[in-house]
Amino acid sequence: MSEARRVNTGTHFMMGNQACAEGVIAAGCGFAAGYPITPASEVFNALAKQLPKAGGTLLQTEDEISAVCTAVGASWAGLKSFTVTSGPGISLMQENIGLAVATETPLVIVDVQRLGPSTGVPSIGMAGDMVQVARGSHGDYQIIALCPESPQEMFDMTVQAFNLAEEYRVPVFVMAEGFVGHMRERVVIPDESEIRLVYRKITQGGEPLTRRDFLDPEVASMPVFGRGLKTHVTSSCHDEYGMRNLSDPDVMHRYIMTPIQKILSKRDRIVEIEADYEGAKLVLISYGVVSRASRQAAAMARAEGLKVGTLRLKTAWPFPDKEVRAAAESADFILVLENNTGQMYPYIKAESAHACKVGFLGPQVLGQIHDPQYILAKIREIMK
Amino acid sequence: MQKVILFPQSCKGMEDCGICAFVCPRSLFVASEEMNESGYLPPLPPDEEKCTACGNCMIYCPDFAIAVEGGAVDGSEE
Amino acid sequence: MSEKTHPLRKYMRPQVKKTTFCPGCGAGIITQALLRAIDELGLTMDDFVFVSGIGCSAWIPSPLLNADTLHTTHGRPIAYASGVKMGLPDKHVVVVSGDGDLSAIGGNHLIHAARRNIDMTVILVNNGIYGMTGGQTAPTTPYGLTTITSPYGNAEQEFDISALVVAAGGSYVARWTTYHPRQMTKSIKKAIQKKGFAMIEAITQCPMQFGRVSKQGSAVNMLKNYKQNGIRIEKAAKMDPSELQGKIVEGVFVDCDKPELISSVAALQRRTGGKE
Amino acid sequence: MAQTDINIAGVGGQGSILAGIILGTAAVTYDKKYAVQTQAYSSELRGGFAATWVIVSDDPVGFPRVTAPDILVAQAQDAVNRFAKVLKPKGLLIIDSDMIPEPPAGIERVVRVPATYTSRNELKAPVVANMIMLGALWQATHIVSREAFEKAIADFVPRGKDKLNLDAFERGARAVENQKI
Repeated sequence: MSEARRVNTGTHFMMGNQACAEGVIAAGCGFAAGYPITPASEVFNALAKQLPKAGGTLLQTEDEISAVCTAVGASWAGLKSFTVTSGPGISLMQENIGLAVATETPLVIVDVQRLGPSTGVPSIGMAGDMVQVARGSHGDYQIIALCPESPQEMFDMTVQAFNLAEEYRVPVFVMAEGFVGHMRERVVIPDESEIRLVYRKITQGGEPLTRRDFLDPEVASMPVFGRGLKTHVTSSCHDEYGMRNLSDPDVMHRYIMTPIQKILSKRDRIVEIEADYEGAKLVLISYGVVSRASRQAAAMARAEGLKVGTLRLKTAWPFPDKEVRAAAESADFILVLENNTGQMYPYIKAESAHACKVGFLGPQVLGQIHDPQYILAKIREIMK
Repeated sequence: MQKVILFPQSCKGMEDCGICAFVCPRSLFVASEEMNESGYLPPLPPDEEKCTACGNCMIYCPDFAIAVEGGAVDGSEE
Repeated sequence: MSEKTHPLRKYMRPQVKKTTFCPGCGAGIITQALLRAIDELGLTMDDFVFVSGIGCSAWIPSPLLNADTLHTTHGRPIAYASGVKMGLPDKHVVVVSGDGDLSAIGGNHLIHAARRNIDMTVILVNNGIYGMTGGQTAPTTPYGLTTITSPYGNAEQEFDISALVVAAGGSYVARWTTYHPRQMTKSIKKAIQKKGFAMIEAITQCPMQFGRVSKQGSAVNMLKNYKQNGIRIEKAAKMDPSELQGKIVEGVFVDCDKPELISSVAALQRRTGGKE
Repeated sequence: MAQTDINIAGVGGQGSILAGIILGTAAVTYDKKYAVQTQAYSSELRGGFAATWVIVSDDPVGFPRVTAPDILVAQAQDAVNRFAKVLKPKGLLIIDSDMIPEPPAGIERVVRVPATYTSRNELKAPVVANMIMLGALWQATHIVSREAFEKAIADFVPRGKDKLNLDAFERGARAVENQKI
C-alpha cells in the first residue's frame, strides 16, 4: 500500500508548510485535493511535486467545496485523503465537512489560518477559525483539531492527524497559523521505520444493509468502495446499517449522538496537553504558536520569583475540559492567551471560573503574536 | 404462453401513471378493479393473443412492475 | 407458484421494495434505461460506483441500486465522484442527479469535470423544475412558465445543458426524453464505455410539479408532448431557429476522443516513478 | 544561551529574504545550531518592501518573533526608515552604502558595504548584492561558520553560479575587514 512512500529523513531548515507536506507523504496519503490560497498554498504546491512520485494522486479543484468533496470521495475509494486551505476555504467547505462527519469519513484538513473576517489579510496569521472548525457546519457534532506551534509540529501533527482520522473514522484538523506555516525552522524527520502509521479497519464482507457499517461508538470498520461490499453511504440521517431513515426519532438521536460519543468516549486517548504549572499561582493557557511566547514569558516571570506556570492545548478539540479544570483547581488565576479576541476563552472559562479567577489577553496588535515582555507586564500587574 | 408478467405490488396505478396503456401499440391495458397494497389500481394483463411482445410496457414502466418475456426491447419507438 | 421477478430486479437491493418516485415519474424509466445498459454491456454492479446528490432523481441509485452508492450534499456529486474515480480508476463511476443539483448549485463542478475530461458518466435528470422542494423555478424552467417562485411568469432564460457541457469539453453528450428509452439506453452504454467525461441529459416528466404548472397534466400527456415535440439533432440542424421554438432537440451532441484525466494522471505517476 | 536576532531588509528583488533563508540553513543544516526565519513582503514581487528576521541560537528558540534585532542588514533606505528604530541599543547596522548614503543618527556601530557598486560594476551581476551583504555579516559577526555559509549558498543559487556567489561573499567579507565595529 505504501511501498512508494518517500520519507525525507534528516535534519532540515524547513518552512512549516513544506514540513506539513512532508508529513502528508510520510503518513501514506493517497490523495490530496486543494485550491490555491495564501498562506496555505505552499503545502499543496509541494504535494503537487512530491505526491505523484510517492504513488499518490492529487487534483487542483475548481474551488474549496470541490476540494473537500473530492477528498471525501477518495477516502471512500479507500485512500488516505487530504486537503489544505485557509479560513475562507474552510468557510466554503463547511457543508461538506458536515458530510464527512455524518458519513464517518477519515479525512485530514489542514487550516493555515489567516486574518479575517472575510478576505482580511492573506499573509498575516491569526487563530481565527478555532470555533468555526468545531461548530461551523450545521447540526451538532464533534471533530478533532490539533494546534502546531512550530514547523516540526507541522510535520508531527500532520502525521498524527492522519493516524487519528484513520483510527476513529473522523475528519481531523491541523490548525496552523500563517505565522507557523510560513516560518522556517529546524525540522527533524525520522527514519521511515520510526514513524507509526495507522490504517483504517476495512469491512471484509457480509451482507449490505445488514452489516453494522456506521454509528458504532467503538468505531465501525469502513466498507470502502470497490470491493464488492455494495456499500450504502448517505449523508442524510441513517441507521447503523447505513439505511436512510427520516422518520424514526430514535435513529435520529443515534445518528447525532453516536459519532459524538465515539470521540468523547475516547477523549483521554485523543487529548494532548503540555502542562508545566506545578506550584504556580498563575497559569497561562494557550495553544499554537502563542504558546512559545507564553513559555518565554513564564520563564521570565519565574526568574523574577513569580509563581507562573503554563498549560498548552496541543489538542483544541475535543476540548481538554478536564485538563483545564485541573489547572484552574491548582491555581489562583488563569490567563488565557490567544491570537484572536478570545475564541477558546469561553470554553476555558466555563471549566475554570468555579475554581479561580480567569482573564483573557489578546496580542497588542491582532494578527501579531504576544510579545513576551507584554505578557510579563500583565503577569506583574495580576500578581502585584 | 404468457408473455406479459405483472408485479402489481410495484405498480403506482393506471389512474396516476397509466404509461403502460399509453405505450402499448395495441392498447391492451385496462385498470384492474382491485387495489394493490399501496392503494393503486394496477393494470390487468393484456389479451395475450393480441400481444406482440414489443416490450414497450416493460421498458416504459417506471416502477419495474411489468416484464415481457421474449420482449423485443431493442425495437424502436418510431 | 414459482416467484417470477423482474429481470432487472437483480440489480436492486433486496431490502428495497419499491421506488421512491411519484406515480408516472420518469425517473423510473431512466433507472431502467441505466440498468438495461449495464445488463446489455454484460457488466456487474461490482464494476460500478454510483454517486448522487439531492433531489428526487438522486434517489435513483440510493438506496435502490445494489452497488456501492454514495449519496451526497446538494450540488456536489460530481466532485465526490471525481475523488472516487481517482481512488478507483478501474471502476465505472456514474453520477445520477437532477438539473437543479448538477446545473444550478453544482454547475461549477459540472463544467470543470467536463473540462478535465475525467472518465465518468453523468446522467443528468432534467425535469425542468425543482420537484422535491415543491415546484420552484429551475435553471431549466422554460421562459414565461408560472411556478411557485415565478408566480408572474419565469423572467429568466433556460439553460441548454447539453450545449454547455459540449462547450466545456465533454467527450460524449447526448439528450433523450423518456419517450425514447431505447435510444437512451444505447447512449448510456456508449457513455459508460467512453473513456472520458460523458453526460446523458435525460429529459423527464414530473407530472406532480411540472405537469401541474405547465398545465400538461398527467405523465401520459407529458410523454405525448415529448413524442410530438422531440426532434432529432440531425433534422434540427437544418431548421431555422424560429421553427425550433418549443421543440426538444434530441440525439448525440458530441462523441469524440481526447486525452482523459485519469489516464493522464497515471502516465504522470509512471513518469515520475510513483507507479511501476 | 547565545541567541542573536537579525533583520535583513531591502526592497523586493534584492534577495533579502533569500539571504535570511541561507543564513538559517547555514546555522541549522551545517552548523547544527537552531534558527527561526520569518518574513514579510508587500504583494508586488519587485520594488515593494521585503524583510526577513532570523534568530540564530545555540539552543531551541522559544518566542519566534524578532521584536528588537541585534543586527540590521539594510539593503535600501526604506529598510532603514522602517526598521532602524527598533535596533537594540549597541546593535549593529550593516548598510549597503551605495543605497543608503547616511545612516541614521544615534547608531554607534555601523558597517558600510558598497554592495550595489561592487555587484554591478565589478562582478557585473547586480543580483549578488545580497551575497556581498552576507559576506559582510559573516566577517562582522562570525555568527555561523564560513564553511556552513558556503555550503548553504551552494544549496540555493542556480547551478553554475556558485563561484560568482562565493566570490561576492568574499568581497563582502573583505569590505568589512578594516572597519572598526
